[in-house]
Amino acid sequence: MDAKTIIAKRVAQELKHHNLVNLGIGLPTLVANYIDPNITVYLQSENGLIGLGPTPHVSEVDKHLTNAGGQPVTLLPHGMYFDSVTSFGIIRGGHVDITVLGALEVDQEGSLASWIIPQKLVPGMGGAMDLVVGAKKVIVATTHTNKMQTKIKQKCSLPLTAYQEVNLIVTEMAVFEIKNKKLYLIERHPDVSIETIKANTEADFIIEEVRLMEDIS
Amino acid sequence: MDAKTIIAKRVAQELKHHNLVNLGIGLPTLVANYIDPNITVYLQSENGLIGLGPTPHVSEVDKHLTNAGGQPVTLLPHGMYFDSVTSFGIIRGGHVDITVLGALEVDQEGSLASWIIPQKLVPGMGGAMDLVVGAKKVIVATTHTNKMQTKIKQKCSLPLTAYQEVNLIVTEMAVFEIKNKKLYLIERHPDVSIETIKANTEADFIIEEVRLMEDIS
Amino acid sequence: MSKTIDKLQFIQKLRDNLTIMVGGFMTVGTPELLIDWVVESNVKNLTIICNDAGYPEHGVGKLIQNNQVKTLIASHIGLNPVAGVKMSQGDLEVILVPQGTLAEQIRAFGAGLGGILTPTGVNTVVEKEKQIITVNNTPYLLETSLGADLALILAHQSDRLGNLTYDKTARNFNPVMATAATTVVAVVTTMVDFIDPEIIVTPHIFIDDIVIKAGD
Amino acid sequence: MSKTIDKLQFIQKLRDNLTIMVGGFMTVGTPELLIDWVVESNVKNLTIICNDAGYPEHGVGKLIQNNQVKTLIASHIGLNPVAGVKMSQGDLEVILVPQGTLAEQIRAFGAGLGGILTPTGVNTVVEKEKQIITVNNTPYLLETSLGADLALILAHQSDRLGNLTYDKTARNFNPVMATAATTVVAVVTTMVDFIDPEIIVTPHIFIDDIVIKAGD
Repeated sequence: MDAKTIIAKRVAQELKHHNLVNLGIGLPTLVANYIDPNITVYLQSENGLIGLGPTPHVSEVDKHLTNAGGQPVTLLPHGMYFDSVTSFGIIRGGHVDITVLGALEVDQEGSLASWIIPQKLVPGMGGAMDLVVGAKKVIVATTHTNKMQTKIKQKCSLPLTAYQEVNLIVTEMAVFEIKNKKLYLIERHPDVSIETIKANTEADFIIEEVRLMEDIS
Repeated sequence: MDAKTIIAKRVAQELKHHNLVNLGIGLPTLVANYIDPNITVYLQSENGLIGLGPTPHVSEVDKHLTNAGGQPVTLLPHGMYFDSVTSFGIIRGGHVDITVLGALEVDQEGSLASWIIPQKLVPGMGGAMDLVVGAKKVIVATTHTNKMQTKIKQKCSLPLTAYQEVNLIVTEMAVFEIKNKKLYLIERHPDVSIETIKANTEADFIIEEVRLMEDIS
Repeated sequence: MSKTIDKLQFIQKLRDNLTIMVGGFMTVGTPELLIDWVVESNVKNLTIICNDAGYPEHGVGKLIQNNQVKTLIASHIGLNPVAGVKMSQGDLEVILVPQGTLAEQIRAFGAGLGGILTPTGVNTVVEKEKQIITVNNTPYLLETSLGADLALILAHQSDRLGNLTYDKTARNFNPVMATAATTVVAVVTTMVDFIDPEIIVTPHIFIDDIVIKAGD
Repeated sequence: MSKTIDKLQFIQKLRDNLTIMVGGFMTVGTPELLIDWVVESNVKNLTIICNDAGYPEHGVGKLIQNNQVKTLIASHIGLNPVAGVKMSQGDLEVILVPQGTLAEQIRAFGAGLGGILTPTGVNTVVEKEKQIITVNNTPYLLETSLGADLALILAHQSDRLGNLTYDKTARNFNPVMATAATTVVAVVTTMVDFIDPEIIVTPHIFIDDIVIKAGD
């Protein structure tokens, strides 16, 4: 299985019955494919809906119905539309249970950098800063490394999306939890040793009880 | 004609075609009866509607459709309902052209007292403070005196509703305009002399050109 | 899943010292049934946030009459002489707030804002003990956010998840209060299968419990 | 009375140096017709406030491509490489604002607030040159209100007075921008006689001019 699928499957296990969840663009979007069919999760899209449904058949695409990535989507029964003010009121007001985002860097204190590489890539923060500050639980879903460089840092070097707001980091190698500004390794991929994780991680992390990532294959 | 009718008729002349207008509880409500039938004025009620219509027949009273005084009303075609946040966004945001309010006292600098007499009457400010600060034009509609005491003061002695926000004062005797914190007598009732107005007014006012109040009988 | 609760389940949510927001404007849009149940529970020392004090026998006035309210945060109390008397006797603390400020403070809480800058109340007694912040040479009052333990609201239609619409001017403070309390209980007059996704005023994620009562 | 205007009447409202808000989210809900007319007018030195920079050939990207934009205030520009290039060449000033903050700043202007206190952006570059205000031991950024000379929005249905509804996620920034500009021009896809007073999203008092274009 590829790294992204492992990550998406593991993140999906964090979603509980009746949670309101915002999945970021890219990898986090894949999480929707692995939600336990026995639970109901409400997906919010910050451009203005709750009740995100599956991608429509090409014949049923509505140009006025997209997700926050601009891709055509559908609305599930009991879903609804609202404007950007309401959408970010929901987000900032702590009404989103879980937000899942990608990362350029994430650090051992739970700070996240995800929106700018100065002089190189300046896409902007979009809604990410509000989501990370506002959601009850912030999950970073990211490959452990990028071009052989770790993304799990002692301290982010890029401009921050938010300071000390991340609760959980899920990669294809490991799951880390941040508690009281400290990073704990809580799970590892069955095929990946703690030594390998250490070798691929710049951040200092605490090892107490390390379980195996389950049901990810 | 009684004082209230004179005042209501004169205030009605200030309303222009397509104005959005908020009429306060009591005397200001009477203004609606004298709006020029050749113009369209939109009446807002701060409890949540634009398009206030006439009082319903008793058989058509809807307990969920009232004005800000709690009295049964109707909604005109093209009217709409909204919540209190939207209602005061409209008010505070400068989208109301004219607000008409009563007064306990109003002074020569345009400050208004209308919501409390300490140790005696403490009804509260309701929406009046927002209306007086937010509306483009603030008209105070009040009898000139109360129990032989003038209401038009040099300086309000009661706690203020707002400081220096009133633009026009209409009484049964006179019309005053406030410009650059100075009070101008601009109209008098045909049966009331300037001397009588002076005798019934504590405020200092400037007399340049004084017209007669028209079409009030 | 059903969010529908009965009287017993509602009363179990009540306890002394709660801060409770109650929707309605001069009792139009006030969930009278829930207030009756709060009266019946006889919990004490409540802080009530409501547009007004209602009437002695209607709305939050019933809680004041029954000596359950320690503090009332409202924009006016003029229709409830009992509230005025209790206030002057020192039996009821009344905090008067401009109506638009009250709406914004509740909204701020629901939307995760620390507060808002309003021109309303500058140079009046409302500014007392508040921070004045000048932006572009205009002075504003910093009004901080206002939340509650419990919000009691009245809606019109609901679907089974708790998506809500409101009826005419009974809307008033109900939608914003639904965003600003730990637990939100809505009285609805009609339960329907589906509501048009374009006209839902309060998304179901804000609603914890529903009580159905036709005609309220 | 009719608020309906044509292309010539619209272009007469344009001039150099205007600040213009444009609705839409990645061009969903953007009034493309009005942007085409702004391109045709070739007015210069515009300040554009929009959720994003659109695409090079869509949305406000067309104005950037045509060198009409001096300053862009937006939450992201990632889908428009032309904007990125112009920014790095110094031909376009880009002010990046968190999306929720942008929405609140516009709302604050429309609602007569001087600003709002948001936790978003604290301890990031967003806080640069902004006042930090601490309420109940939590630091917030003071974000001031943001208005415009002109707002260009896309709606769905309108009645003849300009009461508006919106279509699905094409709603986004359109309703709030309708509250925050001196002149508001709405493209609507359908003109109807009446809209249910419970489902009107934007009251007519906010709308100055209407352009009807089916299918936009």
